[in-house]
Amino acid sequence: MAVEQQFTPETWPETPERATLEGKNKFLGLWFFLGGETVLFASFFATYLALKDKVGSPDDLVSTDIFELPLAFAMTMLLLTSSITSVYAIYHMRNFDYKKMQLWFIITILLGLGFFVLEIYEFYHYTTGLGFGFTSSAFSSAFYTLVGFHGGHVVFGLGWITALLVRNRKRGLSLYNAPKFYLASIYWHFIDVVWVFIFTVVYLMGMVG
Amino acid sequence: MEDQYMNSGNPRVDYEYRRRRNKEHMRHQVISFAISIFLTLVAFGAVAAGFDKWFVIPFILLLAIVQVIFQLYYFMHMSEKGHEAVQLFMYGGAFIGFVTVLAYVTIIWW
Amino acid sequence: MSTLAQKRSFGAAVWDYMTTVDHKKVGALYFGAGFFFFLLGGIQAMIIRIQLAVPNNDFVSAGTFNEMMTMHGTNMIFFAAMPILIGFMNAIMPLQIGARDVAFPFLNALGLWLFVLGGLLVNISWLFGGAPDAGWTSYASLAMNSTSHGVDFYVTGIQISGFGTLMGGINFLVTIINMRAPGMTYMRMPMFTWTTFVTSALILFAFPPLTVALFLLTFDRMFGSNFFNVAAGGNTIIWEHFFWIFGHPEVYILILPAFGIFSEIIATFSRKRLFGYSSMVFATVLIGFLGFMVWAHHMFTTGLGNIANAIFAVATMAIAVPTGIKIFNWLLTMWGGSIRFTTPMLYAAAFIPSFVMGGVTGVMQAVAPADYQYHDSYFIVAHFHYVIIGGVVFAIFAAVHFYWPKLFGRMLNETLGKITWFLFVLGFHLTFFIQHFLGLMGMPRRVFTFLDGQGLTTGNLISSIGALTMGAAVVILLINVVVTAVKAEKVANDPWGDGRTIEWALPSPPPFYNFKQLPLVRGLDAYWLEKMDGRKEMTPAEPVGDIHMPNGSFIPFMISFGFFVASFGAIYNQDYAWGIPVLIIGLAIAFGSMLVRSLKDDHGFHIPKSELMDDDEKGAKA
Amino acid sequence: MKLWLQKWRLISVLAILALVLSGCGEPFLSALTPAGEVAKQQYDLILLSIGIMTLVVVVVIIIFTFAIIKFRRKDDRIPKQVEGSHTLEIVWTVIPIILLLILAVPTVAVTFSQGDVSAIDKADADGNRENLVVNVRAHLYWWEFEYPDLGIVTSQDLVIPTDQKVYFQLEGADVKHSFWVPPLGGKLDTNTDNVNKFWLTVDSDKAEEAGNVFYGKCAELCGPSHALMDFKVKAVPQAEFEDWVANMQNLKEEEPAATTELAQKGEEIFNQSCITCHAVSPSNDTPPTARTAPNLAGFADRETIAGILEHNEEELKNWLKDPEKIKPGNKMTGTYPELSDEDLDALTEYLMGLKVQ
Ligand code: HEA
Ligand code: HEA
Ligand code: HEC
Ligand code: CUA
Ligand SMILES: [Cu+2]
Repeated sequence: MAVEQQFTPETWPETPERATLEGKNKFLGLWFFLGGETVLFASFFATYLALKDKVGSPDDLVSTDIFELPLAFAMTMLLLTSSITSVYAIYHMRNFDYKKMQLWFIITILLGLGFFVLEIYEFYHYTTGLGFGFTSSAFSSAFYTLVGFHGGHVVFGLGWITALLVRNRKRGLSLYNAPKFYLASIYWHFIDVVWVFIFTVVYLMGMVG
Repeated sequence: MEDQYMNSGNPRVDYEYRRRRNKEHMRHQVISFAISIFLTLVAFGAVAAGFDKWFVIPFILLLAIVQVIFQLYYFMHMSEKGHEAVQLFMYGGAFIGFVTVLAYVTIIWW
Repeated sequence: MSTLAQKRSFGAAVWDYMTTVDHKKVGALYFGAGFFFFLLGGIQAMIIRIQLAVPNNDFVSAGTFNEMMTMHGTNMIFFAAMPILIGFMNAIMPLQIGARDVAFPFLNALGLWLFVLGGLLVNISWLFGGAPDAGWTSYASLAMNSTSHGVDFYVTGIQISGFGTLMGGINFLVTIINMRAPGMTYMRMPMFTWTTFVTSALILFAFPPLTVALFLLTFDRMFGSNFFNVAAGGNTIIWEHFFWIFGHPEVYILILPAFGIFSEIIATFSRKRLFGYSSMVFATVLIGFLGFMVWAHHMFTTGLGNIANAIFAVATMAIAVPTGIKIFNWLLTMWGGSIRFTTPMLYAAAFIPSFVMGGVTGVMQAVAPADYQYHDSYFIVAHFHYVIIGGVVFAIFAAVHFYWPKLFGRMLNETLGKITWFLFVLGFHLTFFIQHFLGLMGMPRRVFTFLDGQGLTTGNLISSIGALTMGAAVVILLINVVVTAVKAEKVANDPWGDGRTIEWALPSPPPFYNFKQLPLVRGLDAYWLEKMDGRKEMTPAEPVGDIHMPNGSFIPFMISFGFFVASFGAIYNQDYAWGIPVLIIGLAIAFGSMLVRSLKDDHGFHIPKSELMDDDEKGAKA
Repeated sequence: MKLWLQKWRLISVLAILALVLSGCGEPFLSALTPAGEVAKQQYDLILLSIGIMTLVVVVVIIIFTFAIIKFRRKDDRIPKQVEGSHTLEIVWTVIPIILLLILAVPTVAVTFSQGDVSAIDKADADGNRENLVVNVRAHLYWWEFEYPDLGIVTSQDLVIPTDQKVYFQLEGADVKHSFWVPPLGGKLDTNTDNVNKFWLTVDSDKAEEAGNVFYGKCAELCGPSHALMDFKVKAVPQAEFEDWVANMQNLKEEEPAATTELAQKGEEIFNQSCITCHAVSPSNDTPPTARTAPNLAGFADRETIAGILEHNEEELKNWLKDPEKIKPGNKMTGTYPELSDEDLDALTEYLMGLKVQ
């Protein structure tokens, strides 16, 4: 099945993302990369846990002083929802419904943007509102690094999906771009998975103390 | 090079059947999304309710792990076939990550 | 391919290499750069040994010595040994599994340039006020206390080249899983391919902790965070753990491909199938797995506590078992064989006793209370040079001689090769055997000098003489390479006569598409099987058809260059106002190039069937 | 029979090894001449492991030598392509496991027994600590030793009694260092993050053999002068140690008056330029973080100057003139006004008068 081939919904393969060798390679490559990313984030989590509430002086802020449930909850809901919307996008991709796929990806991007805006607000609030900056203490450095790296992944994911949508806006689905859309969505899910641990370990456990 | 079509997606498989299967999959996805949301609510609820720390922490960690497994297997399609190597390497990463975290909460104690 | 024979201008050749995505050329570039760094590291080793030849020497100053020692370790591990081995993986592994290239040729080139520019970045620090001086381990409290920018170059340079290595690892994994020739099952893969596979998995999981550690140190040194600032709640032990969670697997990243190379060489020159192939595979996987469970044996004296020390001591000892399995399998491969002592085989022969001696001192160090004595003494230096030189460097030298004809179409001179071997092996034992005793006699490592009257004088002199002998050996190797490049006649497919795996069925050097027709693999040592059946070539598994190949690209270089520029911005951001802008410009170049790559379709090109047929007529067999 | 033979061989190999090794190195520096319980146990582990390893290496080399001699290529025959052998594989898996078990058991036992520092806070009925405890603070290129229960501080030269357990609490003041006295025992790091604890003992007879002074080293790279960060351990009999303590405590009460005129001039200079960093009273009243330079109480009795120079007036002047030349990167360089030759004479006279007695 060649990359250049034209398809109809009937001839479109069941797993278009893996229909060509290129696609299969990319598919495995991305997953292995995520295996590495798992270790990467585990390392950030490990650092965070080792430095949680470790500060220089008793006046420095610790986790129970800064986190608030409502904000974390709102961010969580946005990101979780963006995950199911990207599942919808892939569902339509596999059904060779390009328009719907685009639509659901756009919704995904909007939700992701919402998350990102809240995160910026959150950081802004901590730094200027509470005086809890990146350089305040070991704890603050660990917090911003862990959550910030996740935020960086969100930005990269948003950029990636956007670039794909823009680049392919007029081209329709093919075996050349189907794997790309699929991979971007897997990456996006992974960001969501990491967030599940972040809201549990950072925010919820931080509230508990 | 290996342009030959090698995967399960045989074009002759009945189109209607495939659509139905995709739909079925999608239903599972929506269910697992609902479960995700539910687990999240429970976790936030447990913290908001102010239960004892020694109960809440293991509990919400467990919820997180369950949720992540759901997401990996349904949202990220790890339950589909052709994911054997993927599983091997994800488990490998998770295992090494786990060992790392374990070390950092035990032998960096001062 | 006809283009190869065409005379090209020098500029065109450079451009060709700068933009290449061909795994063989990428591999050659890995060697080139790797050997360059090897020579740098070797010269630094010579300076170390000259300084330590006599007590109270002042050949170099204390500060310079620390820079030399740090750069020696860093260059050798990160920019010499590992890249050279990755070069071999690149050049040989796809040929061994019957693939036309790696899975991601573009990423392959990107990995290469990230490594080259990362390595240059670290080494260029000499020109910018001083090289890193906190040891190759760069422990946090000292690294934070270091006043020059050296450590900043270390963290950024290794970070950049680490990304490259990670890409290489993923690339090899996917290649091996998806692109084996028809019939090449996992248990028919040549041993070197297996070790490449396991090594790549180690890279995938070991580099992220290093990445994180480097980020933390970067942030602390350049952006004011407090991970290692004890006064603000920080903890320097975090660095130690991360470094060794990476560092221990790293030493197996070095040794496993070396094991693979020796497996090929010993089987080839013994004319015998590798003894216990399946247990070799099993042992390789087991070493890889155990490699992640033992890192704290580098930290026995850090004060982790008795339980941790005991667990890690016993876990470390366990690695001796799978390694022993391999040693005995090699011995039994030779046993009953018909051994021909070519230069590569001589290295393989020297490897076995040398490596075992290094391995067993490793097990001695695993005895935690005894390690309280060995740790950070010359005993450790002796241990790891025994395993690294006796294992890795011997393997690299062996592979250079072994695969040189395959990659460049000419043999290296055997006489010169044997002289190099003799001097190198002799010098090696002379340099490092005595160091075990120096360590036990109370000589700490990383000392720029030692005082007279402490019983350390004779030993150090002997060691330095040995080091100069090794230097002479390397010079002869260089002469050999130059002489060969000038003359030496061309060789055919299987210049050693005893080739077993399918790369020896290809012409030397292979055409850029490797296989005109993918070969059919009928068992382990596929080419050997064909030869035993009286054939000269592999049986093809497909008819001749168009071959799809990727296009070259300059973007990998640009991406790497962007990071290179960005590093300068980061390093100087606290000294100069231009820091942050330069950082942003660099990142913009890097990510902009990535964007260009993803927006521009690149479908590669096809070599038409007719052209392949033409090649045939010219005598190039595929 | 076979096993017995092997054992016998092992023991004789160990004995020969011990003989050869003890010929190596100087008794005040070498780990191969253990002078205390900790070092002895570690030395025994070293011998045991070298024994096992020698066995392994010898076996490998014998097989190897046979193989390369017997099976070199003589003709063009194609050898039999053997796949492997399960029996052999089991053999060379099980035997190493057994050897490792033999090694692992004492390893774990000694790890726990040497790592046991629970007695450090054991107090007698009066609430006094039963054991001698020394706080070691490692600074960039010098060592400080505080005896918290005796109220005294000293630097560079550690004085301890023989034939009893001495407990150490180690800490790094600036960067990480490592405390190592090879003949007394292995090293332990002085981290900046926490206090590490361990104990050592010195046998009186071995101490005598080594002239009662052992050399200590910094074993963790800490900067340019890491190589020169030596200290000395004076191991003396209990009675002598008690004398020393009493003298030091006396010194705390009344500092020795400078007797000669030159020394008085030296004291003046010292009080102007040096006292901000160097204390001359061995009292531990100043908080640890304020102790930024070696305490010079009892300086005249030091084994060496700055840990490495011979202890005489000339070397002292060399040190005071240009410490940078002697220990690159040290923290004294450039912190005091330039000294004239007269100043040097005066300071030397004064410092060499800082005796304990
Ligand atoms: C290629 C690199 C390489 C390899 C392969 C190894 C292999 C091993 N290493 Fe080594 N090691 C290093 C490179 C390597 N090491 C480096 C660079 C350092 C120092 C880093 C630094 O501080 O700068 C180091 C440091 C180091 C330490 C820390 C010492 C210290 O700083 O205090 C320890 C401690 O346990 C150790 C142990 C081992 C062990 C048990 C093995 C085992 O894998 C060896 C196994 C092999 C054998 C045992 C031989 C063959 C086996 C048989 C013939 C079977 C029978 C054997 C027995 C029953 C014993 N190594
Ligand atoms: C792959 C790894 C590797 C290799 C191959 C080597 C090779 C050598 N190393 Fe080592 N070494 C390390 C890895 C390696 N090393 C590491 C990780 C450290 C620890 C650093 C630290 O503590 O942080 C270390 C530390 C180290 C020390 C201890 C320093 C100290 O603690 O103070 C010493 C001392 O003897 C030493 C010596 C040598 C010697 C003599 C060689 C020789 O084998 C070198 C052989 C090479 C040559 C001889 C090349 C000579 C080149 C020429 C002759 C040039 C010709 C010139 C032109 C054409 C321009 N090395
Ligand atoms: C910054 C404070 C500082 C000042 C001021 C200072 N020193 Fe020092 N001095 C040190 C330090 C730190 C060392 C340890 C150096 C080393 O060994 O690395 C030292 C070491 C010494 C030693 C060797 C100590 C030993 O136990 O062997 C002598 C003697 C000495 N100083 C004398 C002087 C004199 C005399 C002066 C004044 C003229 C002086 N110092 C001023 C910090 C200082
Ligand atoms: Cu202090 Cu080295
Ligand atoms: Cu190790």
